[in-house]
Amino acid sequence: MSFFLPLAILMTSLGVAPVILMMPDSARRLRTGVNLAAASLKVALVAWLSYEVAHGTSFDLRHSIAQGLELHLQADALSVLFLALSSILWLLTTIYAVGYLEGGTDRSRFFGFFSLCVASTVGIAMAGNLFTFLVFFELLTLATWPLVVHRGTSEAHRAGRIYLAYTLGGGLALTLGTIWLYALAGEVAFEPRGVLGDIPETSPLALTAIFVLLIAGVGVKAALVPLHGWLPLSMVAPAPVSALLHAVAVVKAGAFGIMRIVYDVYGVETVQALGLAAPLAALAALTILWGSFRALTQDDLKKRLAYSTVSQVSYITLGVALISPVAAIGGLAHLVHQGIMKITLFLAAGNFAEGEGVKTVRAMDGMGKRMPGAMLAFTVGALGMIGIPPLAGFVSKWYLGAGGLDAGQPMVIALLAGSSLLNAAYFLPILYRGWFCAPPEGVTPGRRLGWMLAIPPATTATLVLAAGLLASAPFSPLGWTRFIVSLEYL
Amino acid sequence: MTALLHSAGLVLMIAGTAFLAVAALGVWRLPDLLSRLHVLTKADTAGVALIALGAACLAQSFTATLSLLLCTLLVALSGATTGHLIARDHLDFASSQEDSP
Amino acid sequence: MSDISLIVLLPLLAAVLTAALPRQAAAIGTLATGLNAFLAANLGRQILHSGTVTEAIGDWTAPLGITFDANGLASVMLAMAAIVGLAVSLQAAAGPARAGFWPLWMATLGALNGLFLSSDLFNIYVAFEILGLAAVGLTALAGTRASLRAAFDYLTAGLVGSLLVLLGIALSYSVTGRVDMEAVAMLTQSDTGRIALALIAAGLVVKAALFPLHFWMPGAHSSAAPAASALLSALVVKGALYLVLRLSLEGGAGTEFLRNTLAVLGAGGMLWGAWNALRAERLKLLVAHSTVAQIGLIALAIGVAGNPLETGLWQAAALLMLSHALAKAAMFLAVGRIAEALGHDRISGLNREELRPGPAEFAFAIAAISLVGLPPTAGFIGKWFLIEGLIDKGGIHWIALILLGTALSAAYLSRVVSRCLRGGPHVSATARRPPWRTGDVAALGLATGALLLGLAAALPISLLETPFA
Amino acid sequence: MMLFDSVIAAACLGAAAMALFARDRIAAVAAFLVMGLLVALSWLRLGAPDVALAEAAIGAGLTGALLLRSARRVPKASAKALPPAQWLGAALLSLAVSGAILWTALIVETAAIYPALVNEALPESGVENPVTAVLLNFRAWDTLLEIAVLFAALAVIAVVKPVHPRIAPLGPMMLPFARVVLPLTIFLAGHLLWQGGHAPGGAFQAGAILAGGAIALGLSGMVRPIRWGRAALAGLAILGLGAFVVAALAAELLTGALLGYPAGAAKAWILAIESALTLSIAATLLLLFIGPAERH
Amino acid sequence: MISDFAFLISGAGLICLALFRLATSADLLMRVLGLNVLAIGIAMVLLVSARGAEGTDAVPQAFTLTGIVVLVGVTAALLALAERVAEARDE
Repeated sequence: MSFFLPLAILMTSLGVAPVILMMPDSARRLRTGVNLAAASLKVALVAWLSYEVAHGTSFDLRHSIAQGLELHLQADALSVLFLALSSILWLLTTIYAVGYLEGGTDRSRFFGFFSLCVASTVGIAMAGNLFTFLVFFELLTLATWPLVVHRGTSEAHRAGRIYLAYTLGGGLALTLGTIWLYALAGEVAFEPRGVLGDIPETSPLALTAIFVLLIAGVGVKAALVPLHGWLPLSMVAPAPVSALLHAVAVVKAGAFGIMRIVYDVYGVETVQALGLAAPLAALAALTILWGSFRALTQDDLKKRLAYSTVSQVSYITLGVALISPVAAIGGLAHLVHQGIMKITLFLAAGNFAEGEGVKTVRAMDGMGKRMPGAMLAFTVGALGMIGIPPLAGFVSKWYLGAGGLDAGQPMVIALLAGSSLLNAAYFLPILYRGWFCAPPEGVTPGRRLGWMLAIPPATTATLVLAAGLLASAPFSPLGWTRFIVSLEYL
Repeated sequence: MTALLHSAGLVLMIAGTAFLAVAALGVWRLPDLLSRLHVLTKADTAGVALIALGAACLAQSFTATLSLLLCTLLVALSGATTGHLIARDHLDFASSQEDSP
Repeated sequence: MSDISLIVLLPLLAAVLTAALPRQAAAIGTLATGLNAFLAANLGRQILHSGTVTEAIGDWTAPLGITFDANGLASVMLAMAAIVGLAVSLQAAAGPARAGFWPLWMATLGALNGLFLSSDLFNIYVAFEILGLAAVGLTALAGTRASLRAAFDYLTAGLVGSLLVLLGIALSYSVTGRVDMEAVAMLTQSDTGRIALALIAAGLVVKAALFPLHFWMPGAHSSAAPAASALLSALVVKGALYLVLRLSLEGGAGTEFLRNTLAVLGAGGMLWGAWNALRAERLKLLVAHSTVAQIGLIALAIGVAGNPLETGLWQAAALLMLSHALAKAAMFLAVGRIAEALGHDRISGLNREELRPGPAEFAFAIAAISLVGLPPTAGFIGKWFLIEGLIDKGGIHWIALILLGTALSAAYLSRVVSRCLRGGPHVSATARRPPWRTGDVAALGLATGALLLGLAAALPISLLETPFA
Repeated sequence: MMLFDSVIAAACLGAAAMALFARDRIAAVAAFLVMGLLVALSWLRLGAPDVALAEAAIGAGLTGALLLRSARRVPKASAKALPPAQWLGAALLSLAVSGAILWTALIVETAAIYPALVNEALPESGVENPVTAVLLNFRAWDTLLEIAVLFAALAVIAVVKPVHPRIAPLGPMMLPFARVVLPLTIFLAGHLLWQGGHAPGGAFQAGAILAGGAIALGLSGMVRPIRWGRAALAGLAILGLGAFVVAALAAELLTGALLGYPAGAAKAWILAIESALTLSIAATLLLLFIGPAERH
Repeated sequence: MISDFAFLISGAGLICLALFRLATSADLLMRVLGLNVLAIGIAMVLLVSARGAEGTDAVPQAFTLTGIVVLVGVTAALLALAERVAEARDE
């Protein structure tokens, strides 16, 4: 039993991908049916898995490649958190994508690679050792690239090339780091307290170099400052891609990677002993500020959201880098909260573009009257991002601040306050234009959006509200992160 | 008896070699193809025959003599035919040169 | 009837039959390739079970007679030849019947099987000659002027390579008085022996198209028919590389100089091949130059592997050879199909209006993944062991070169794969997708095989680890 | 005898130099033929009569015929002057390699292990001539692959399909010459094949002589141009490899070892294989000259 | 044994001439000739080192014989290719 569930969860998207890829474009009904069935089956299986993990049953699936090298999938508390996030949001985004791509071309190819992406995020979540993590991490690169260039325009190909350059470069760094670590420490499995604590003889210099390589490799996808160039450019992809991938799957995989490396490979004490926690925190802080500043000046709606993602993801890295349980809770919770908030914003932005053809902030006047539903979802997401209570954003920022104090870093409070102000600075104008400005005369009302495009943003908006209000409930993201951190620290 | 055969063999071999030397000199000195061909076919056949005869005397075994005889026959036959063919080809080539320019 | 003798004789018998009965050639050829694959699998299982199998031909023992020793490495190579052969035979059987392909292909397979198994230098030389001739026949099969000229250069270079090997064998005879594989170990002791080894190695370098003696290869591999160039790039070149590895294995510590030169030449080949591939205009030329680069990588792997008696690092080179063979054959088959569908193989002209990317482009993309060496391919596992071994040995500059090579290969392959993902404005609404053909099935089968070989890498690795007799 | 050997050796070198550096191509081929015969003589002086026979029949005879046939049809390449650096480099390289070879072959004198092994194994090999024993018993696998090389060469030429003009008869005189030579070659080939067992000779030399006779036959135009014969000849040529492989498998069936002839009957097996090989080599060599596929 | 020395020199000389010619000539026929001369040179070196006390060792003789037969096969293929290349150039 213990190997069946992880395999089933993986196969619901990995097995489905080739089937969909082989389907002819015209088989629309069959493809949508298969897709939605697989997505909902995955959500059910993940729910069952989280119920089992909460009750302490352990799962693992091993496949040995060679002596000292094996693919290992396991389901621990941390992996279930990321699994839940990606599976739920995949279901919603699939519904949205089916509506969004109505009449588009190459849809089989799109949905095939779409489920391949989710398969790799599932693999990343459930990876039991650094090698498996690396395999699925590179698979994620390969699966996302065709989606970035899906539109086929030369601009899309240019963005694709840059995206590939960044991610493959990062992949090479991660590969080198992993192999180096395997050469030094043998099999590097993910254990709650970290593996490297008990390897005395390896020189700190080598460990630091490996740490830098690993973080650089994962940092590309986590969009840390010097390595974030690809994210704004890949906004040229269709809305569901930028929604699920560049707000949830890819960026979170990066953040999740940083978590695994700090918590489960090096262990919190070793990272602190090597003095790597402070620079990581500083880099995260720099990214937060840099992302917010750049977002201010962006007129294109999706680019502004992209830069806000760059800064928001670094909250998670900040939470991880501040070596304190409370900050860890904040960071982990933000992993989920930021995901649901950012996907709401992107789906809403997608609706604006599809419905009214509005792509820039200037053209947002009177959107409240033209598309009230989408605008309401956008507002909820935006307010959540700024950190207005009782929404999800506020909860994670609260814990991050408390963690900062606990870790003796009062500066964090100032940073959080400053960045919240910046968030407000680039989100509020949009809300103001949407609700308080009259729509420009002579604008023809856009086409009515089907239910497939309206329901997903509404659902995620309600999730944002629920995560905020019911934060204390055990099954809520916050409750689950407390359960994880208790394993990690105590 | 063997001494006599031995010396006769030597004499024949030397004569044969002399013929071949003349043939070589002829090829080197004579100006055009046909005269060279003339010298070659004549001297070669005679030279090789003499050497073969001398070797037969020296060898004193029947099978050796038989195979040497076969060699002489073949060399004579092929020498004559090849000489004739080259001469024919040369004449055809020469005549075609005359009437063409 | 032992497996070894059947593996070696079956292709030759099939060659005779396919030459005698041209109309049934495709059927006989595919049947023979299938049988050969079964025999190779059977031999592999036998070796896994009971270790290396040796067989003296005609019961005459080693120095006088010739012995076949089917060790782990040989059986992996046989399996490689069998798998690639099966896929290529499928495509050739279904594709346009080219007279003369089958006898040549069967002769190549027979020569390869004989080469992998034999442990006598002169016997290897004769097997090389058959390989060279049959490969030239395959190159000239295309019949175009370029392929004939390339075939002539290929045969001349091949013959010079073989004669250098023969010269090395002659000197090895005069130095050690024997020509079987044990002689290699004795050769490393004396200076004159090292000259003989150097000559043999030089001949092998020419035959393996390793940089800088690779000039004849890109022309030949790019002008040949697709099935033929798949065989040339994936298998024929491997014969010489396999032998270089055998020399390094037999010579042990003594062949250190050979390994160092190999590493340097390999590194040069990797960069030179990648640079040319980046500049290539035609698809087949790009793939041929990528072969030069990949051979460079394999030679580098053999070179830096160090003394095989101590480290198992040479197994990484064998794994790289296996994964390159599968991926390169899949890529050439896919290129053949793409050129057939588009009518040309210019890279710039890949995004044609009325043609949507078909299964062949998909196979090309998958093959590209394993050529670049991304997980979960066997290429990745090979590079993983190689870099891990290098970290233990402290060869930082080699690691940097390997990573640079990987990045370059990603660069020049993404040139083509990005065009395979064309869509949107580049494709008109009425564009149709090229229909499925067995050529695509063969290419896709091989490509996915290469991709998933990484997961199943435990099998070849355990084969490679069986101790030598 | 030392003088005789050094004269022959020098003559070989001289002929080779003429062949490689002659201006006119026919002169080059002629010099190559002379060199072939001189090399056959030097094999004789080096105590290798079997090889001398083969060299004369195949090396000088057949290769010469092939070269003459192609000499006129392959035009002189544009002699673009190579940069002096390349001439110098080539000279240095070739001198270095040959110097190394000379040095290696000269200073090293280790006794070869093969003579003892051959003498010890000769009685069981079923033949007295050690070369035939090695070729067809101890290392029969080499010979099988060698026949496969001929097969591959034939397959390549079948694919490349060069256009060979029908062999135009050389002239009336050729007919009587062929009438005398042909029976002689058949007789000689049979003799050599039989003699291979205990004295220099064997399948290769016999096959080459037969091929030579057939070419003389063709050149004399006695037989209508050999068109119907090609398919039969091709069949015969392929048969050699087929027969050898079948014999190898049959031997393994009987004795459990590939190419392991049954104890008493080694001589019979070898003779059977050799006769099949003679016919097949003769057919193959002839087809190499006249081209297996008819292409107008 | 002195007489073998002469053949060794000649063998090495043949190899040297052949390699030089191969490296410098672009003419197809000359290349074929060069390859043949190279092969003969190698055979000569091999047979000289095969000269033992009680006559020439049989195994290298077998090698040389095989080498000659292989050489004629490859030469025939080379010449066929050369002719087709020349013929294709005229078209």
